[in-house]
This record gives sequence, structure tokens and C-alpha cells, in this order.
Amino acid sequence: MSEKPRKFKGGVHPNDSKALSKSSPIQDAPLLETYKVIMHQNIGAPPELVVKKGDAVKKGDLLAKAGGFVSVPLHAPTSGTVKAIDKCPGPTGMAVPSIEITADGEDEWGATFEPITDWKNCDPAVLKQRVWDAGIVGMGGAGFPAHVKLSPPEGKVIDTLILNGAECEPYLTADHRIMLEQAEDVVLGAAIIARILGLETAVIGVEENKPDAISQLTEIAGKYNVTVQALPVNYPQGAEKQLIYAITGREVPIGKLPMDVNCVVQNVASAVAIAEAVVKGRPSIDRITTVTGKPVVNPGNWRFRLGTPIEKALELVGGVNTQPAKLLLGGPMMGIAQSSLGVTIMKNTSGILLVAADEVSLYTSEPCIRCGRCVEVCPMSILPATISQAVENKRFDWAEELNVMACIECGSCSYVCPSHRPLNQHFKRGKIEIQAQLRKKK
Amino acid sequence: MEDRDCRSLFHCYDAFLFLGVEKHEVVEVMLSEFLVITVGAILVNNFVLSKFLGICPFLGVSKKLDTALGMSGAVIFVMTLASLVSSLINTFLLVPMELEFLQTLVFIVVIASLVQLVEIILQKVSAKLYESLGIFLPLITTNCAVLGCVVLNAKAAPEAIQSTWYGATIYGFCSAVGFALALVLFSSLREKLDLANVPKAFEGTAISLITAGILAMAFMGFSGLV
Amino acid sequence: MNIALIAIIAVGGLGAILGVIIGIIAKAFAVEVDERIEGVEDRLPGANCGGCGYAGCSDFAKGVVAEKAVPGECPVCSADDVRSIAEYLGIVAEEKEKMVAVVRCSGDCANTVRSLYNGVRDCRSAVLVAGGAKGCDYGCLGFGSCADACPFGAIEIRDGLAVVHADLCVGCENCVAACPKDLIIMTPAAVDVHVYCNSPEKGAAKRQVCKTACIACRKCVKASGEEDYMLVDGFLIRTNYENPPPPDLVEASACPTSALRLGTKHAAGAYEGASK
Amino acid sequence: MSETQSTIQMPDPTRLVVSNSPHIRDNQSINKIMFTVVLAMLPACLAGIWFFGFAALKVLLLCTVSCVVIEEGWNKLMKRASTWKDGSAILTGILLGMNLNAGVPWWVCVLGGVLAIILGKQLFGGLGYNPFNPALVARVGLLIGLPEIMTTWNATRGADVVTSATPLGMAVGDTSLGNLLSGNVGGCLGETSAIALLIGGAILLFFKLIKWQVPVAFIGSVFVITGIAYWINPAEYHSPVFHVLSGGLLLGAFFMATDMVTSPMTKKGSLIFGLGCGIMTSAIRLWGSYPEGVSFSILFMNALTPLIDRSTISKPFGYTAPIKGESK
Repeated sequence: MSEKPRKFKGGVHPNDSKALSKSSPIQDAPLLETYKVIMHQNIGAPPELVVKKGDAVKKGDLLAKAGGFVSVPLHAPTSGTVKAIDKCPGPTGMAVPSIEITADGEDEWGATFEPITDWKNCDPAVLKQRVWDAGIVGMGGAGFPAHVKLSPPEGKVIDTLILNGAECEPYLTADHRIMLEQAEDVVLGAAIIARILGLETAVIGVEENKPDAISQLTEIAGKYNVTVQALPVNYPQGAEKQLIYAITGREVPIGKLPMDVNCVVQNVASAVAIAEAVVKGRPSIDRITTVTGKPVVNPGNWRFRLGTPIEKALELVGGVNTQPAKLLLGGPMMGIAQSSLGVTIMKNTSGILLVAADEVSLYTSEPCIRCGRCVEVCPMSILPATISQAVENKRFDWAEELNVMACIECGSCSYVCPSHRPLNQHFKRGKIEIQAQLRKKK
Repeated sequence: MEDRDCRSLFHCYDAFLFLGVEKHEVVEVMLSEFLVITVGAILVNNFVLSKFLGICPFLGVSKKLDTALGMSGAVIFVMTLASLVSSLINTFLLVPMELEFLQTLVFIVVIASLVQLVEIILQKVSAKLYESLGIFLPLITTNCAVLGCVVLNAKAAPEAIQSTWYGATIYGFCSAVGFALALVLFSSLREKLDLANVPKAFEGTAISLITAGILAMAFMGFSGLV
Repeated sequence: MNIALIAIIAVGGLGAILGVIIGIIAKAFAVEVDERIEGVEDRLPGANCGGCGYAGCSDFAKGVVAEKAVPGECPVCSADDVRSIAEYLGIVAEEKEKMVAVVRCSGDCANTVRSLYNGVRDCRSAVLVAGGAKGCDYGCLGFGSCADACPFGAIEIRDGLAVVHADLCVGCENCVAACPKDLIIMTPAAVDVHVYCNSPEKGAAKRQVCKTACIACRKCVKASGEEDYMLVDGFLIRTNYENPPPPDLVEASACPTSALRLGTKHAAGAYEGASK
Repeated sequence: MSETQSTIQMPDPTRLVVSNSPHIRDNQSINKIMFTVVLAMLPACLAGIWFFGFAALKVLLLCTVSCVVIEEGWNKLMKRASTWKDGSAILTGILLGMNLNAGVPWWVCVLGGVLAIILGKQLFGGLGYNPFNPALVARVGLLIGLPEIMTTWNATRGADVVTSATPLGMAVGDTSLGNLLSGNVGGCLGETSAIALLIGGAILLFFKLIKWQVPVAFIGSVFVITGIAYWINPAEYHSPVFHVLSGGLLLGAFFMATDMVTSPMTKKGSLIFGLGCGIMTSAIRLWGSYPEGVSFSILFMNALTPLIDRSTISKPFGYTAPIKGESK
């Protein structure tokens, strides 16, 4: 894998602003009095509640069990009592069901899983079950259950495992810090996932702007027959399809999954979680999140328990200097804007970002001048300008013809648009309408 | 210029010989008039944008590119066939019998029957296209472009190539292609205009006519080409 | 021979020959068309709104002739139209009740908390971003997707709230599908008392974001006395359209948030000059 | 802890904006693009003013001012937001001025402005919606309507009344290459100086405001076609170098055919667009009745742009052709 990585077509180079937080080591967030754990933290079916109001729980105890194969269980972030099963603001702006836990301050572990130290000789099925039981999802942002990716259906051969350490989103440094400080766990996780998939090797793809992480990983990687691949800096290098292309040269067909080109991609944070679940028997109850942005007083990387409200996270970093224009969960390119400080940290919250008013003025959309910049930067080689006009005029069949479904919503087109058109929002709308039409047909 | 441009057309030579046309006649046709007819009818004297014939379907069937393509096909078919049939009738029936005064009447009958044929066949073969063409299909009957083309052929000077049956057919075909070109160009522009933010007062036909005018201006550049 | 005779023979002969050819071709390419379809279509309103569930009036006409649909399924047709189609086809018309749309939200700009939203001015797009620019997760976004969907111009956006002009509404239900918050329901036109709120949240939570939310105080239920005019559904009260309340219930119940109000009072001045 | 908490400033949630991702943008905007193009046109304008004197400056200013005034007037009339700040009207005005000869009367400039802004742009809904290049609509309109005024060219560095022919209209071999390069020849005020236009083109290419495919295909195809004609009959036709350097070819290829709004978006489409312009320009120059075909050919290709765009859609990343027999 030492060959030069391929460069995918398109992409943009936003100012990465990672310097704000990249040299700040991961700190553990202090224990809070209450946690509001959002129930549905994964793509797929919501989990089924197993506790009720007033129940005493220990740290790591099951709160909800998986509600199907494409679903993961949820565990208590600390010991305490279930105060309420209620609603709290969700990341999409709608109120969502959540479990409120009042901490008892003991932070005592309950019955955790048996650590599997001899994972090299362990049955892959047992390991995979452990990944599922520990409730691990893709921690890069999507929140897709990890065990599903590790279960290729009959007939699908997996020959490449890629760990995604590209972290191409500006501002975010959580994965960077993980690769620096927990390099051992990252590589171990890679080896365990490889074992589950029956592979000998794995590749960790890291963008070149993190040379310290690359050298740190390369040092350890040899131990487990894992290689590290430096990738050119180009947003969206960390998008699954672009990453697979850069490393293997394979193009994932539209509407298909990485496993259709014999690849599995896992985020480095998920790999660490998997390593901890297997070797230490620790369920997924916390995650490392970057709290950053120019208005933030002390940007940094923190280990937050699930259910930590953003408000508390912001208190930890000393609040803000000035009123930010936007509060985002995730990075500036794909993150979701929030209007409430009550939203809590979930398994896929890779960053809490406050964007200053001077970085993001409120744009009014002007007509498309057909400059073609969006076409140039689109990593999927579709025609964002035309598609957005199609959606704007509610011509969804036309949008479908123009392959709107191939859009990965990376936002590169909106980033470069001189007319400040909300292209990405149009695509989201188009995709949803087309899916609705397809469902109707069925 | 003429000497240089028509060499490539010599492969048609055998076909014309086969049809019983004299050799010197072929050379003459090839060298002087064929190009004049094609380039002339398609670009320079475009039926729609230069002669302003056939404006009704030009405006009526140009809302969608697909429909415009269907209409173009139908017009090319009708116009070519009408030119051929009318020319034959004119040469072998009306002129020998000194019935030239019946030309317009007969031509209309011929065109009407041809359109009827197209309509019947189209309804069976492609119901979708039939529906999208709607009223405009029967309207080809009264499409002045078709009658204009046929009349122009009949009125051509006896020594002009248009007065022969093959010349008339080529002219009919090329005029129809010119019509089709204008129609397709115009419909793709109108599809674009659909997305435009046209002032209320100019929506619809008004802006279409303005667009057609600018298109006609662009076609003016071809003048003098042949 | 007389020139006129020759002309007649020539043109007549030509016509005869062409006629025969057309006749033969028409036989060869004959397409069966039921004439009644056109007859039904002529009697339909031709709005092509799709409210019947068919692709358009022509498609619906085909369905009616094929006896897959009944004329009454057209939501736009008046009772007279339906009767005329039924008479034309010789079938019995079913009477139907006129339905109109009601937007179950009264949170206009003055009454609700809004968050700052920057993006596409369209409800279905806005809802993709943090649920839209409204404090209440269930309220009308006011970008007018329903008004765009209405082929009859019966919905108007008034001060950030969609308001139905009941006299223009024909009940085609296009707006129902257009609303991303599922706020629009079809109600019998004869009923004029509605609860303009659709939030299932607790009363206190609703009051934080909206002045005119239904807080389930049950005053209207009490005012109904023995009759079950109003139905309680968690923290929300709905009109019982099976047993609709009389208009004076609104005054009798004195709804503290005025979530319960007459359709004609949905928005301030909504029906100026309208016939109803 | 409570002390520090009270001093921590927290964001005010009611002032947080929600919007769709991405939340940052690069700092490009329409008016930046427009003013960069204006900057690229400056060398050619200055050359025009140098060679044609004060009259050229007057025409350029008149056109620009009338375009801006007409645009604003129209916006007022239509109750639309003011748009002159986006720079497109200024750009159109300068481009129009460059397409006129220095000696035109003042009312021709104003009439051109009306044609360009109202007929060419605003009737279609303003910037971004116009299918034809506004400056070209005006130029072609004027050329057809006022052929005498539009084809009478001022002589360089001379009095306003002295007229001379554009080199394209002259007999073969009348103009020196040096004069063509510097611009010391008759013609529209912005089209004469090849060097100034090339500098402008280089600026546009440097800032990636135009796709190289258009000028390369345009100029290349004119060069090849006129080259063939010259090779066959050098006595009758001008040399290809002459064709490239004279007339409005460079102006058209760099500044008008590349107009974003009216040219194809894809690279392949741009290539086809440039080729089409080149072929048509050559045909009109060699055989047509107008001495110059650049404006007509670009206008014609503008009309073809939607079709070109439609037929040159690139294959998306990971595109697989639908398997036959498999229903959607």
C-alpha cells in the first residue's frame, strides 16, 4: 500500500483552522449531576427501552437493547438512577425521546463484559457479537452500527479494511488526538476488525496535514501488520467513497455500499471503541469530541459521556468571548446547526463548533450565474447547479435523471458558489422527495 | 468556391445515374445547386427565422424538447413527402393538363391526406407522442410552412433544380430540417426560460417571441453564405 | 372537353385515390377509443389537480368509464357536475359531503417564537434544517408549500401562517401532502369550530413557544356539557367531526389561548371580502 | 465553581442561526468575479483609448453609465432589488463599448444599453437567466439596425471624422503584423489591440474565471479553417495569423464566448461551444456577406448552449450503466 494514493476528482481546500485545538490533549470531562441520553443514536431501528423511571443503574448497564439487526444497545454513562424517560432537544431540532439519569457520584461500574485478551485466537463471531453488545456505531458522524458493516452478506468477499483517519473536516481534531494519544488502541482496533473480517492486513488512511499522527501510527502499525497511508489534503477525503478510491482505486457504484467493492471502512474512533470493548470489556458510553471555534475561550478535545448537554461542554471550555453566529454539531462542512444548548452529546458527535459571525455571514441566495465552479469541485462529478434549479422548480424527476441520488452532501459545491446558493439543501430535499416517490411506487 | 466545396458529394453520383438522370445534369446539380439548396434552406433562408413560415407550431410545440423532436420528425416526414407528391402531381398532371390554377387546391388536399396518414400511424405506433403533440399534429395541415414549401417548388423557374421532382424533394427535406433545427433550438431555450425569473408581463408567449427574435438575429449572420 | 369538367375529375379522382389510401391505412392502424371517456372528461373540471388519486382529469375519466372509480371521487366537482356525469354514463351518483382543508396551527409571527433561519424559503426544504425556523416543532412554518401546491389559490400565507379560504377550497387534498408538519386535515365544510393547534407537548412546554397553543385546560369540554363535541387526546384537544360542535361553543368555552376558534377567525382579517 | 460559572459567557441560543451545511464558504462572490473581469478588460480599453483618443473614452463611459442607469431604472420600475452592485451591468456596458467604434453618436451608446440590459438581460429575469450574451444582443441588434454607423470605423490617432476600413474588409496584405498586435488598425475600439486582449485573457485564465477550452477551441478552429483556405488560395484569402489577430476574434474568444451565463458549464461542452463558434466565424468571414462573424457565431452558439449542456453531462463518480431488463 505504499504506492501513491489516487487523487479523486474535485474537492475543495477550506482553511482547516485545526490549529485552535490540535495541540490540546484529550481531557476527561468531570462527572455531571444529570445526563440526558438520547435514545436513538444510530442509523436504523431505535433501541428498545429496558429500564423504567426510578431504576438504579450502574455505569455501563444496559439502558436499551438493540431493536433489530440494524440497531445497537445503549448503556448508562454513569451510575445513578433513571430520573425520567422524557424528551429533550435532538440534533435535528425536533424533540426526541431521551433517558434522564441522575448521577450518584460514585461512577461505579456495573457488570461489564468479560475482557477478551486472547482475541487473536478468539472466534470472529464472538468478537463481532461483542462489537454489537458494546453498542458501537460509526463515530465519524453517520452513526451506522459497526457490527452491520462487519457482517458482509453471503457471497460478498471483503478483501480490504480501511480505517478512516482522514478527518478532512476543518476545525475537528478529535480523531487527530486519538491517533496521537491512543495510537496503540487504533492499531489494535484495526487488527481486531481485520480478525473479525478474516483479513490479515488493514490500512489506516490519514491526511498529510497530520504528520505527527502518521509517524506515531507507522511506528506501531508494523506490530499488527497494519499499514498507514498518507492521503493528500483535499476535502472530502474522508468521505467513504473518496477514501476507498484514494486507497484502492475502486469506485463504489451509486447507491451501493463499500462492501460492494469488497471494502470495509471504519472510523479510527470506532476502532478505538472496538478495541476497548474487546480487550477491556467496556461498552460505548463516552466519546472524544472537539469543542472549538474562534469564539470559544479554550478550545480543546474532551472525553464526554453520552448525554452531556452542550451547555455543560461549553462551560468546560470557558464559554465564549463573543456571541457566535452558529452552533454546530460536527464540522463546518457537514455539521448540523443547533438552536438549543440542551442538545446532548451522542455517539456520533465528533465536534461542537461555534462559528463566529465574521466567518459566516448570512447569505442571501442570488441566481446561478452558471460559472461551473460547483461542477469542478463536485467529487461525485454531478451537476450541482442544474440539479439545484431542478429541485427549486420541483422537477424532481429531472433531478433524479441528473443523478442527485449520487450526491454525498459534502457541501463542496455550496462552499465555492459565488451566488451563495443553498445547493446542499436543495439536494437533501431532492433526495428525500425522490425516495418518497420510490416508496410510493412500491 | 463552388469548385472546391462539392467534390465530397460525388458519391451520390451513382445513385442519380441509377435513377436515370443524365450525367452532365448530375454534375450540374452537384456543383451548383445542391449546396445552395441545403445550406440555403436550412440556415440562410430558414423557414421559421427568415421567412416566418410555420410560426404556429414553432410557438405551440416548443415547450418541451421531446415534443419538439417529435414534431420535427412529423414535419420532416410530411414536408418531404408533400414536396415529392405535389411535385409529381404538378409536373405530370397539372402542367400537362394546363390545370395550374388548381395548384393550391390540390396541394392542400395532398398535405391534408398526408397529415391524416401521419396521425393515424402515430396514434398506433407512439400514443405518447400522439398525445403530447395534441392539436398541433392536425395543425400541420394548415402549417403554412408545408404549403409554402410546396408552392415555392411549383413556382420555381423551370431551369431551377426545385422544378424537378428530386430537387423539390431535397428542398422540402432541407426546409423541414431548417424548421426542425429552429424548433429544437427554440425548445431547448424555452426549457431554460421555464426556470427563469421573467417579469410577469412578459411571461409565456411574450418572452418566447422575444427569444425567437434574438434567435432570428443570430441567423442573420448566415446571410450571404450561399 | 370542358376545362371545368377536367378540373372536377382531376381533383375528385385525386381525392378518391387519397381517400381510399387513408381508409386502408386507418383500418390497418386502427386504435380503439371509448368515446365516453371524452364525454366524461368534458364534464370534469379539467383542473388536473390529482385530488382523485389519478394522474389527471383524463386519467380519472378513463377510470370512471372503466368503472374503477365513481364520479363522486372527484373532489372538485360540484354535486351538479357529479350528477351530470352519472346521468351521461347512466349510473347512480353518490352524494358526497363537501370537505375543506384546515391548517391546525394558529401560530403566526406575533404569537410564536421563531429561531433565525437562513436557507431555502420552502417548508419542505426548511424542515430538513433543524426542523425549520419555529420554536414549536409542530407549528406552521409559513413558507407556503401548501399555498404553492394549491391549484385553486385557496391558501394564503398571512403573517407567517397558512390560512385556508374555505370558499375557494374544493377539497382536492393537495395541500395535505405538501405540509411537512402534517398540519392540514380535511374537515366537513359545514363545521366551523376547530382547534388550531397540533402540538402533543405538555401545556407548559407549548406556552413557552406559542401564545395560542391548546393547553388542554378542558374548558371547551366542560362547555360542551353532555355532548362529546370535543375529544381529548393527551395534551391536545380536537374537534369531534363526527359530532361537530355548534359555533357558539367558542364563546361559551372562552378558550384562554384562543386555540379554539371559528374558521372565519383563523387569522386576523382572513376573510375580508370573501363570500363565506 | 459557582463564581467562575457566573463569569462565563454562554452563547445566546435565540441568536443562533440555523441553516443547512456547509456553514463556511470561500470568499468568492458574483461582484468579485465581475470586477475581476472588468480588470481584465482594462488593458484593451486603455489601448482603445490610446489609439482612438478621447472619443473612445467617451463611448466607453457612455455605454457603462447608460447600462447601469437603465438597469437601475428597470429594477425600480419592476420593483426589484437594486442589482448594479453585482457589477454585471458595468461589465455589460464596458463590453458593449468595446464592441462599438469610437466615432458612434451618443444615442447609439444609449440605444445599445437599452438593447443589452432590457432586451438581452432583464426581460429574461436578470443576471443568470439570460440565454444570450447581453452585450452581443446589443451589438448584433445595432449591426442589423444601423449597418452604416456600425461599419464605419474611425482611423487610429486621427480626427473623429476620418474613417478607415477594418482590416478584415481590406484587400489581402494591407496591414502589418506589428500594427495588428499593437492595435494600430481600424475597428471597434476594444478589439484592435491583440496584445492587450491577450493580457486580459491571461488574467482571466489566471483567476480561473474562464475555461481555457472556449478560447483555445475558438481561436484554434478559426486558425485551422482559415489556414486551409489560405493554403488553397493565398491570393484570395487572408492568412490564418491575420484572421486570428484581426477583427473581434480575440475579444470574442476571451471575453464574450466565455460569458459564464450563456456558455456551457461542462468542459466537454465548452470545447464543443468553442469549436462551433470558430467554425461559424470562419464560414461567415470566408463566405458570408458580413465582414465579421464573431458576434453572430457566439450568439448562435448561445442558442445551442442548452442543447450542448444537455448532451455533455459527465458520468458521475461510480456511475454504472443500468442493467438492461432491470426495471427502475
